Amino acid sequence: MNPRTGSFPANPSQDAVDERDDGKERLPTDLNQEPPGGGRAAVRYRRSKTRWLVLVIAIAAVVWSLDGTGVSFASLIEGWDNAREILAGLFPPQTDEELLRSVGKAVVETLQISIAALFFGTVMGLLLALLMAGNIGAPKWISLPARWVATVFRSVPELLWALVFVAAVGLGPAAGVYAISLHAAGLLAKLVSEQLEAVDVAPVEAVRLTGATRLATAVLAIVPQARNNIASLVLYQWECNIRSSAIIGFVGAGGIGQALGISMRLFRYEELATLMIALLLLVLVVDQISRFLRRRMGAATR
Amino acid sequence: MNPRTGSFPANPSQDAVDERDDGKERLPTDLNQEPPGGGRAAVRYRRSKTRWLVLVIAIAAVVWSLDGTGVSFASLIEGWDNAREILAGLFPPQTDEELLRSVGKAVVETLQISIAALFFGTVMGLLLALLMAGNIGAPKWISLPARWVATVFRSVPELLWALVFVAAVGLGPAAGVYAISLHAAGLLAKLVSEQLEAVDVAPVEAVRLTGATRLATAVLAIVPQARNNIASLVLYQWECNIRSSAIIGFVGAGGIGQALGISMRLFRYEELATLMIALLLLVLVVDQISRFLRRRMGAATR
Amino acid sequence: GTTDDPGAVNSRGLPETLRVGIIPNMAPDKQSARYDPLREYLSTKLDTAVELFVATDYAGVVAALAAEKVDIAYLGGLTYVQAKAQVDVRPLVTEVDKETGAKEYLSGIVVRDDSPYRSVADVVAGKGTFAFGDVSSTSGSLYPRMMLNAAGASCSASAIDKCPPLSEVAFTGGHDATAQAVVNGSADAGGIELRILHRLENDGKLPKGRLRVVGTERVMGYPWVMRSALGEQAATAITAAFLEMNQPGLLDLLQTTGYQQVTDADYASVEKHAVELGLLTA
Amino acid sequence: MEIRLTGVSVTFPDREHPALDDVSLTVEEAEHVVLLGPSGSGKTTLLRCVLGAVKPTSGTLTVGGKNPAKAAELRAIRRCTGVVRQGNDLVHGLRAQTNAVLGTSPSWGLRDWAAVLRGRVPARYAERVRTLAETQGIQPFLKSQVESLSGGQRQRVALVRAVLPEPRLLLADEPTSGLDPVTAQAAVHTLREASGVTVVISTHDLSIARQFPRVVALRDGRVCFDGPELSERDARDIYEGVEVGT
Amino acid sequence: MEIRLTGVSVTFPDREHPALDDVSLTVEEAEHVVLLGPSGSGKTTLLRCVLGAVKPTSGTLTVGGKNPAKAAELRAIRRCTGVVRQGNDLVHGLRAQTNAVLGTSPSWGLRDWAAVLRGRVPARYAERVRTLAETQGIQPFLKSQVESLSGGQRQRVALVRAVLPEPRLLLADEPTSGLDPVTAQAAVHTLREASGVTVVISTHDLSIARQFPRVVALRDGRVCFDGPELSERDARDIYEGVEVGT
Ligand SMILES: Nc1ncnc2c1ncn2[C@@H]1O[C@H](COP(=O)(O)OP(=O)(O)OP(=O)(O)O)[C@@H](O)[C@H]1O
Ligand SMILES: Nc1ncnc2c1ncn2[C@@H]1O[C@H](COP(=O)(O)OP(=O)(O)OP(=O)(O)O)[C@@H](O)[C@H]1O
Ligand SMILES: [Mg+2]
Ligand SMILES: [Mg+2]
Repeated sequence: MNPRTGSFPANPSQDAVDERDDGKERLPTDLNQEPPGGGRAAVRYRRSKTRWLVLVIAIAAVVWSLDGTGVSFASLIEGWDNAREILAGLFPPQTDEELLRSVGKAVVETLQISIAALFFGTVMGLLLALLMAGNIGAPKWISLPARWVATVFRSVPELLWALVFVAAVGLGPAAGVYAISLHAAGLLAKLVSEQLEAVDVAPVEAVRLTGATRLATAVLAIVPQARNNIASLVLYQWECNIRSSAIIGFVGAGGIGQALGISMRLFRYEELATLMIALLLLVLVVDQISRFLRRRMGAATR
Repeated sequence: MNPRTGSFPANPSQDAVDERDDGKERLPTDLNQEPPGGGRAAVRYRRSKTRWLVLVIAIAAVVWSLDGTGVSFASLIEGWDNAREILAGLFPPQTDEELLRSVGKAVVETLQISIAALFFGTVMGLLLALLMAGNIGAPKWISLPARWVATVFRSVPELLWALVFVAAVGLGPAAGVYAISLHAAGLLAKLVSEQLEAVDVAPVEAVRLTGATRLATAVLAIVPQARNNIASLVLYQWECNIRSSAIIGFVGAGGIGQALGISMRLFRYEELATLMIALLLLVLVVDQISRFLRRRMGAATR
Repeated sequence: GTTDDPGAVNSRGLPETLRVGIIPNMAPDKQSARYDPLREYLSTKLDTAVELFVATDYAGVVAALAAEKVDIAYLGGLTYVQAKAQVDVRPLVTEVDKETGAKEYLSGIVVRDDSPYRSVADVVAGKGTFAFGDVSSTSGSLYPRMMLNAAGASCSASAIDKCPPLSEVAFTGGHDATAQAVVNGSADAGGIELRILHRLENDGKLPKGRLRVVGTERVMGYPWVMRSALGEQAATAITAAFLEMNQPGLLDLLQTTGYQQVTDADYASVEKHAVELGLLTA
Repeated sequence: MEIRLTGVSVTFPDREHPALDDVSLTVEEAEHVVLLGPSGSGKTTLLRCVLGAVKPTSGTLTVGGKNPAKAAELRAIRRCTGVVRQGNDLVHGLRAQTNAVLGTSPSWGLRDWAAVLRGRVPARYAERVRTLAETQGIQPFLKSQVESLSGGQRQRVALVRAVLPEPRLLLADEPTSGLDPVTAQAAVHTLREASGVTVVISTHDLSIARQFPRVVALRDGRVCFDGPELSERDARDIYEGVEVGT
Repeated sequence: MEIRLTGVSVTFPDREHPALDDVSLTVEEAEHVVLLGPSGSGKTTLLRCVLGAVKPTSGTLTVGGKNPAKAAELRAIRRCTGVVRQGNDLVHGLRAQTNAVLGTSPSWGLRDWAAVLRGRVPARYAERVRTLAETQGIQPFLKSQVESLSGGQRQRVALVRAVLPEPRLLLADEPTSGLDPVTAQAAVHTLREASGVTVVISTHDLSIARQFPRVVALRDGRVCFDGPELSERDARDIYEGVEVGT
């Protein structure tokens, strides 16, 4: 009665090399097989040794970093008064009508930038994710470059992308949209590909055993299982885009970001507070929409 | 023989209100029950209506945004020359020894900042995630504030957090660590709580039916299933921290961020290129470590 | 760490550790921006430990000054008056500009060489788009704004991003971005620090003569400021340290030929304009 | 603990026919009952109702005098119940032995928790886990990850998990499915042995049903047979949809 | 398609005993074989080997003359094989009918894809899906999400999925587990009916095993019985670990 019997390798990417079209002969590498002669004791030992090694390295790294950056709670407590002063400077947030009107305009602009960037970012990001995910099994000469492209997209800071696009299309929201799109594509590609890799392996094996092609397996067995999680990541990326646009605004892309940058540089803390509240509300609303859709999808998957 | 029989509500948070300690009587709300008298046709109709509505709203939003931000491929192609000029300015990346040495130092500093921030961010973020996740079922008066705190942490831009901490502890890497920690905690809380909510519901129901408390169910049934995904999110956050530290370099936090900022201010594009390559390599290495650990964990969960 | 007791002073009235904040606006070209020679110089000269923080944004340094986490800092004229509004600071010295040979340097309004505009008045009359640099830049924001107003525009004090009759104003975040914006036509004119413009041209980042200067204004140089709380003794010592600086290598690093003393009065006009134009909420 | 259902109905949304249709049924304290019925007749739904995992659309239900619709009482019911769910409900990522002791969590102390989190069996259960595992024949696999067990091996881990806390009510949904006849017999023996405990199991295996003193059969969500003994004839009627006993 | 195993062994890491131990076995084209054996004896592992989901540690294996260790040949083998895996292998998030047609994907055209992605059944399979679903009694649930089906209903969807593409080799791992006797009989009938097709199923149900012309029994990964008929006595020996036939 119990299911998932023939346990599949826990890391699906291990099995993805299973069937290839590229002509070369490859053995289906099932993780189960890996140390073909390896006895029980040897494997145990190797595993627990690695686990300890990782742990020791991790602890050493944390200690080294805490020491190197001079982090200390004493200084934090000591400096609390100064921080409180800054935070107190935020109150009361400014609420005159003119400001509110311009904040409203900035919010609309930010929304537009974030949605447009979400559109492009999602299209590119999902494509990259499909190419990258190990269990979908695109050939290595496609999946590796896709991985690189995604890494470049997300590791170049949005600010620098913005600079490039300002040069290309001039100042204004469009430059921001392109910059955030690339960044978003890189981020989504990474997270979505990991979601794809985390689906239950039994149905994937079942579909693959019917002789389905790699693409068919992806569309029929992997994507339907990951669908809800992907949707929620896309909505999360929307939130990230809103925050990115706040950073990019500093270089003249408009929206709340630009207003925030101006207020910050002119030390108008009360205005800053109003803008931050606007940003917070925006993120909260997106978060709520995301929760609402998650709940709906939970009930209404096809 | 087939499993997962009594299908559980697809959105686990629906079931989490199942058992509460707060004294009030609540009915176990199983999604199955929801429209208690609702016939088949009614439900179908409502579902597909909502789906269409969401689709129409989404398309309208995208069109409105593309229009509002003035995005156009024509301008992108037209501006290609300008962009190429900027990109060409990046080549050849500067490689004199002195620079490389100082880049090396910056890389080390960035690593320290990102690891220290990861440490604090993970501790806070995982705690918030446990309180927030619907299927873990912390009482509403805890989970709601936790959700708010996480939203504030992540929606205030790192730059502003940095400003607050500069006031508290002065310029230097420590301020950067605190700022990134808060931001990281907010991001991790959101992503990890969603991973917790996405685990297979059958084992969770099984453990809950043994009369286990909510905390016990979380520790015994939810966390073990999500463990690998959580670990990979933490490693992803490490990558994000490295990128964040590039943004808040302005607080004089040192590291690649500061060097990037200086190069940008002084228009040294070739130097900028070297730094960006260093950043890229750093992210690539973290990505590889993450993939390595994911694979290991796949094989060696307890 | 930065946690040393700020109250502790040595025999010469200087803190045990002097914390110095720098925003790089100028640095020699061949060498990456490391100000270690400056730190060493100040340390020997003042006989105290010196901690150096290089930040790339004014906001952080001003916040640190205000929170008494930094003792002396190198700021722009406008940032100085902004800082003054939050914490008691005083200017000590400014560098001699290589171009003007004086304490002042030049801020200018530029257009593309093929533009019909010949003067700032033309720019205003043209009602086009205008690019400022960083909002809190003296030469990239405050003075260009002043020049525009002098030529008949009415840059508003309340809404920073409105300058009628100009149709649109943008903040590019930096001088090079302003130059870029004007060159690639996304702005019809822009305000920029001229010595930076010239350096861009010398470095080949911009074709020489591609931008035409249609108006200039002299701006009081970037001051080194000190928290007044450190006391007269410290001010004297630090001022002397800068005035006595004569090592060619170090002066080269700081892109100057020497330093001259300044007082708060030198920045009175900056402050006045800043208040008028809404860049300083007094 | 006795179970009392009065006119319980469950209708799932999107479904035309109710999964349970006006079911009234009493199982007395310490009684052993087997549920029969064709696939889809509502056996699983009935068992899940008893533990509050499905809420009746109408009708009332008490377990040991307590009402599973009330949160506090539901907790109490679950505490003294052992359950084998139909399907894959072991926690992946943990060892078989950890899964086996999961049901005892309400009575763990700090030391027990520490042991479990390190993948060990708390000392006070060690002996009993060993004995139960030996009767079920899964002793050699206790330290393995559950993902690597065969279907029947997992089923037996789930059975051990249900029985280990010595519950006063045992609900087992097809506990012998996937087990070979000998192993299945051992499982049934473990269940039947629990004297003084109320036991309700569902099964499709008539030879197992015959070992229980009371048989309740469902068909289309209604009780269509309730008696001490099941003749060949009755069995055929149950599955073939003929009015039983005609 | 005939299956030939020669000295096939499979040892999983972390396990002392091999799951398959030097198994040599030939199943001829169009032969119908049932696999018996106690839980954990290697039935599932054997079936997974045939389709290349587990690689033998040693020994050789061909299916229809092709070697599943070679990627291209493995694809060819899988194309003409229908399989019922043990356990939960339906794709959640899709309807029962979509799951039922998944096995035919290698021969879909654009229109078929479009239909499937909208949750429909491609026209050319509609008739056959309807007939098969009716024989298995799951016709009313075809449009439901698989998550909402009962255990036995899912099992039957998996069976329909395996049979629908009219494969030349049918492998079914405990296809009747979770099914009541009548439904199980319908499932067996569907499998036995496939004349000209090589059929290998595993089961724990002796009454089903007796309907097959050849019985192969495994014990501890070794073949311990291979013959046309299974006596009461042999069956007991298989499960009780006595040398069969003594
Ligand atoms: N979550 C659900 N949503 C909708 N329908 C459901 C759900 N769970 C069960 N059903 C339906 O209710 C009916 C009874 O299901 P149940 O699981 O109780 O049957 P069962 O007697 O246990 O069958 P089996 O012997 O196959 O396990 C079935 O028709 C099933 O499809
Ligand atoms: N992925 C795996 N890793 C380690 N051991 C495994 C794995 N899969 C199966 N085994 C072990 O191999 C042996 C044979 O398993 P298999 O699933 O083939 O048994 P089975 O005959 O199908 O049993 P059942 O009737 O219970 O389904 C068992 O002892 C099992 O624990
Ligand atoms: Mg059932
Ligand atoms: Mg099996």
